[in-house]
Amino acid sequence: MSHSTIALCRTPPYGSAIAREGLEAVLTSAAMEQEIDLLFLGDGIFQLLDHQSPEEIGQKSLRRNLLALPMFGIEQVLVCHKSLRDRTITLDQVQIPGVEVKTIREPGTLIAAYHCVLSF
Amino acid sequence: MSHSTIALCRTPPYGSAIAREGLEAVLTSAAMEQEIDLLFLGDGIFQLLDHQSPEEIGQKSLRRNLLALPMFGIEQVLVCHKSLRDRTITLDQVQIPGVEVKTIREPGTLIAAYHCVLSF
Amino acid sequence: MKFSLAVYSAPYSAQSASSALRFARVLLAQGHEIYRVFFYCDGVQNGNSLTAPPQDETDLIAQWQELQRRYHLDLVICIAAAQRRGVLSEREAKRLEKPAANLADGFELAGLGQLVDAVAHSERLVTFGG
Amino acid sequence: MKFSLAVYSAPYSAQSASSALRFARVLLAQGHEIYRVFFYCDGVQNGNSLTAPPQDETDLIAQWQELQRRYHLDLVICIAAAQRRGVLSEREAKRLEKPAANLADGFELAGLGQLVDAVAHSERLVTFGG
Amino acid sequence: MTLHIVNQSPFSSNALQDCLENFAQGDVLLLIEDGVYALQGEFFRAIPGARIYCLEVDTAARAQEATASAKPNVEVINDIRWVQLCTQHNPIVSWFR
Amino acid sequence: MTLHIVNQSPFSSNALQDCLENFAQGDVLLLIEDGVYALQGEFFRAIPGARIYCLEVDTAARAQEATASAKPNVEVINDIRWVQLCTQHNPIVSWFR
Repeated sequence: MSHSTIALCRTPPYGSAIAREGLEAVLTSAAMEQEIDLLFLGDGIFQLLDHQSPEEIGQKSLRRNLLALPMFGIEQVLVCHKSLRDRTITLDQVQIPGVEVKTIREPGTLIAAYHCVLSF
Repeated sequence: MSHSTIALCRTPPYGSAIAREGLEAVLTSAAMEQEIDLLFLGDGIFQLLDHQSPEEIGQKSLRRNLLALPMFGIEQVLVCHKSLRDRTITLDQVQIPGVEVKTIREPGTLIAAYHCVLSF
Repeated sequence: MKFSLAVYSAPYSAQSASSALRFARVLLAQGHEIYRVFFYCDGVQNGNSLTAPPQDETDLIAQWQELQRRYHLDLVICIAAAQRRGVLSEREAKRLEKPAANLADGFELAGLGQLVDAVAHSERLVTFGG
Repeated sequence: MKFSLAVYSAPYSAQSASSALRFARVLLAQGHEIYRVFFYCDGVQNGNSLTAPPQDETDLIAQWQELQRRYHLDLVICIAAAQRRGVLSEREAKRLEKPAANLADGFELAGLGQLVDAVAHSERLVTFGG
Repeated sequence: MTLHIVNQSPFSSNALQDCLENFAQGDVLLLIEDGVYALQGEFFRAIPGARIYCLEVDTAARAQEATASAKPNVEVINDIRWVQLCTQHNPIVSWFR
Repeated sequence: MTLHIVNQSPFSSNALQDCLENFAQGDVLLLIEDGVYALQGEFFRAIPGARIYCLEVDTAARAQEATASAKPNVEVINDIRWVQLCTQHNPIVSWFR
């Protein structure tokens, strides 16, 4: 794991640009065939919800970017168990077709095993 | 009180520019002889602490702006009692020479009596 | 009713810049008056003419300009906040010996007094920040 | 040791932009290497040449430029983030038919791939945001 | 009576909590932008009986429509009602950090 | 062992709390910028025994020197030690929102 990278997606979609710009960085990384794992935690969980309709606020759906993950070779995302629970969101609300959603109960131990952490 | 104004100072100094830019707006208002009251609440409380030394982070002391308040005719500031208590800060830590610091226990009722509220 | 808006957020970076524009549109459509829109803090970037979003994204600067032309809006950018953030008129660029200017048409630079004046002359002030 | 920095905050608006500069200075003074500084999100404003802080305030852009000249730093601004926020090179201004350019000397525009490359080639990545 | 407008997620920011600590009898709360994520939790116990609104476009953007309709004390409003709330109430306080 | 860097006030933002929920045995915490306001409260009970540092210049800027020296588990460090912490630990995680 000497050059393994994980991106922490902590911000909700739409209120600020950082969630979108974070995903763009992740997709670029995947497109360049660098292995990158994704951990959704905190309000980043909200990026995963289905039925987002941001057209009326003049934005494009961020979930569309997530639906593109398998095309970029990302077939698994990690989701923080406690973050889901704190927001009363169930695992079936955060599914992405073609992607395995794996819940993490000890995110600290997971993060410590990576060489590089990107934060968005 | 039909055109009375209050400024809510809620942000700590230095981490972002908003605390400074808020005080500049308040001083401009006072310089134009518009009555404006100041309520420090939340992390805005930290603006009032004595012995701030931001030279090494390349900023000017925000407390200096507060020391100028009497010169602009502002001789009283309001401070939220609960915000002080939550941060274990005592009233004697937030004194400004020439300015009466008045604690407020029901900020909501106070705010509702103003015509205009600025937020910084 | 006579409104003024205070906008503290940069376009694109925060949604509140676009919420302000939407609110302004609905206000005007409902027959209300906008005395002034005052751009302060990072909000001064709403008047940066070099902003170039991709074609399939909203161009907030162009939309403010359109609204300004249609309703003769008073769109004021705080001059001190703008200098610190690199938004300059031709005149300011010359005075500060900077190589270019980037203040968008329809916006004007002025002092904080214009915010104080807006507060004094409006029945409502709505702030957009974050 | 070989470091890269990722800077997400605009100068003046957030302290983290100035913390990044201070950290870079100490790194270099301690004999470490900076592979790249990548400016992303609002951090692209660190390369806005029209920034004109008052004379008694720190000019972060000038200080990055000075550090760049002295250590030949690779200061890269994300081109997509910069377009959305109005930071353009001469070439981009021409291509996008904008009236002026404001990319400061010493900085260059490039794609997000430069962040990915920095991650791959550095022993440490430190992010400055907020 | 004050109209309080909150645009930050209560899971990330203290803006909503600060707002509720400054809520007076008769005040009204409007959730916009990321503020609508407050619908995912139990944040309104401090202001029983208060009128709470959330903006339709922001609620839809964030897939919070079902959560909103499940809260009996929350009303989803369009932009025209937003303007009306601003004319009907004063002062207007924005909690954006 | 991870170096966690927090630059937001815990009274305004959930950054510190999120950080502490992602803290592993042996991890280290560095408070910078508005993060040093954590010294004004009791935020570190979740990580007993962990090494906690705060940056000298940011502590001085915010008049938090006395508070820092009153906390036995917190060490005030200069910028050179900051760089050293970054060389001694990996990965480095910034909590800035």
